[in-house]
Amino acid sequence: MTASSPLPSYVPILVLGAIAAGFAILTILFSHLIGRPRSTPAKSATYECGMPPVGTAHARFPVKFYLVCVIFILFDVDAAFLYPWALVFRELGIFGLIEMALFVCILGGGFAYAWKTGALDW
Amino acid sequence: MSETLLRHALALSLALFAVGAVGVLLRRNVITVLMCIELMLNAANLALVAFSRSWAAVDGHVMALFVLTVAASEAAVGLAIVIALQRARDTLDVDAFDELRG
Amino acid sequence: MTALTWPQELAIRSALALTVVAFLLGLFSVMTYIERRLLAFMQFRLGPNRTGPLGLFQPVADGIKLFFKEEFVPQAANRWAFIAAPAVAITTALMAVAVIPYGGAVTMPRFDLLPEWLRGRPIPLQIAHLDVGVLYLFAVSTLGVYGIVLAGWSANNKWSLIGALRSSAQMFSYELALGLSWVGPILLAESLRIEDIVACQAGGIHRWNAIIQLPAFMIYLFAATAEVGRLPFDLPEAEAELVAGFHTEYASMKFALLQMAEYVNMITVSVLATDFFLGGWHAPLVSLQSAAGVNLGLLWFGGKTGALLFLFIWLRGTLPRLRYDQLMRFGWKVLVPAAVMHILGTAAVILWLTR
Amino acid sequence: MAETILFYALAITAFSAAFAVVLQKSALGSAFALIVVLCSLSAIYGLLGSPILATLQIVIYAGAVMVLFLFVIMLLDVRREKGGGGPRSFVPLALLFAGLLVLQVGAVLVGSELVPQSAPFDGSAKAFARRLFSQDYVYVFEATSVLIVAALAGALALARRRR
Repeated sequence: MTASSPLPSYVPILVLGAIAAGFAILTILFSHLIGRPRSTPAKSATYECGMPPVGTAHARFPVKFYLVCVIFILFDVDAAFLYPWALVFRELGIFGLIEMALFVCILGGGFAYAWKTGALDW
Repeated sequence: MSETLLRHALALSLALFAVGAVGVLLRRNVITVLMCIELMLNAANLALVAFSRSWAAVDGHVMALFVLTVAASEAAVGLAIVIALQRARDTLDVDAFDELRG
Repeated sequence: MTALTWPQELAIRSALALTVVAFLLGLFSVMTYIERRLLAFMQFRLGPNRTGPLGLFQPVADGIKLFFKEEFVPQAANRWAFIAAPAVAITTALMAVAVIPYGGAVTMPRFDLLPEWLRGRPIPLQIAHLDVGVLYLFAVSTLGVYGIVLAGWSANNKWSLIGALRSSAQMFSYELALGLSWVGPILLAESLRIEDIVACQAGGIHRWNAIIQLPAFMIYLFAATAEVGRLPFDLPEAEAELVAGFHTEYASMKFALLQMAEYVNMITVSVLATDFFLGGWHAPLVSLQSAAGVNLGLLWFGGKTGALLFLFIWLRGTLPRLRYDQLMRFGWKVLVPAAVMHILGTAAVILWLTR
Repeated sequence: MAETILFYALAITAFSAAFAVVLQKSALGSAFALIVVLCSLSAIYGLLGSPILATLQIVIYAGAVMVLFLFVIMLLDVRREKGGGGPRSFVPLALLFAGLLVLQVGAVLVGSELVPQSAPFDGSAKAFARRLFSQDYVYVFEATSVLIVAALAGALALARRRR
């Protein structure tokens, strides 16, 4: 039904994006205008259960988060291939199934390595 | 998409590539250098997509997807190296990493 | 019926987009009330019942209060990032609804007030008919991480940062399972358009993906619950441990926007579950699709979505929170492998059946 | 017409954001500028008739790779680094090199043969998938998985703390 549509299919998305962003900006602006800023040093200090804050929050954090993000990226790429494959796998038939199964098995090897080295344990 | 627009898309790709290259040459922070490399890869992708459109063949898009994959792998390994080096040297300056021995 | 010109088409789409956004925000405020009431009943309390009849005006009161609250940026925060984070969160949350169909088409009534070209025209309740709808959803949901990371990092508060890190790691772990659970329905419909996936499930409950793709549906439910950070997967907030996680330092409307983004995400995943697995606007029995000549599609759609939203609240009222290591282990070692296996298995079965 | 305006708006955004990537003092600022570049490029892909690449660009780049960058920037607390631009003496050399590069690649691009837009172009997801999984790309496709696994193993081995 979009083939006959006179409008490119991405235009409504731009419209929605404009509406969403406009809503967010207007809300923040509006509340900024009517809110009453009465700041004190104690209030604008970092919240740390009422104690005076110690050090900066931008200290280093565990490399674990990096590892899980790496594994995510690589499987994200996997998903990026699975989606187009799902569209045409019937035309490809058994050839396509084997092709994808091989792909997934190789990735599975990497996954098993990550599992074994404990990158998935917290 | 007129031919002029395609030419201008190629020009944009060229400009992005040049900016990325200047960044790689000038910046000292390893992470920024990696980001500039990503910029160059993106410029190449834009050229691939524009040519694909001009030749009315999807092959350019397919190659662009493979470039995306390579970029993801590159970022994963590159940043892992950055982390490892940062541990060893406690700096992110590229010039500190001119030895092969870790 | 004559074809539309592009300004007319644009007008329809914009009106639709505005309606959907307004509806979502309205539903958000109603949901805050319903959730508090239902939770209270599950815990033998009354919940908010003072503002207006049955406490129905509670959301309005909350909204007014939040608007007049003090605008506040902590001194140590990165000012612009701190302000931008809620805007990013709500924008990405609202962008996701663009490609979702909401229950068939609505035929415009033949009022004289309406312009000629609008009278009696069926309007599909979907903002954008994108060729790559499902992939677009996946893309937008991955962008949701930015709002959280930005909010947590910019506040320069340890609670916020730990909350944001946990939250983002949880989000992309489960996003993967979420995205992979959609591949099953795509395999059946052979299309990335969500309207095609719904159309594929027409003709009764035995064709719903919740039945023939039961494992994918289960994976989707787990992953969606974790993705929107609801109990038992609400580790990002974990009031008792993390002082509300990445929005510790937020107040006033900025806090409201973050909260709104969470609720909009919850509504979105419920709507998506309806479209992907519960047959969208199709009735479980073909004979129940229309009554007295009126198509009940919207009613079925709303009923299924409402049931799923109730499920989320029910879970919150019933289950205890998981530990973070349990959460990550479940996501990576159970859901992701199961989803991949399920995809290959489904494909093999389909090929074998259509051989 | 609207398409043309949109294209130039996106192109200008992408280009100025690319400049910001290079010129920003803080790595975090560079990262956000790069995200803007990626998103506008994604929109340009959409204009060039490839919705699937536009979305995949967001999924892989903006959704995953840039999150990794942000994580590492936060992980290493890069804000402490003072390293801005290189030594001044480098700047002319780098600009000269970039100028040469522009000239050379520009010559190739300007001289390139653009087929007139008469041929019908099918950039739909299905056409893309058919080409991607055709016999021509089987080996590349499988090699991709090997590449991914190699990257995964390498990244895990490098980033784990040695004991």
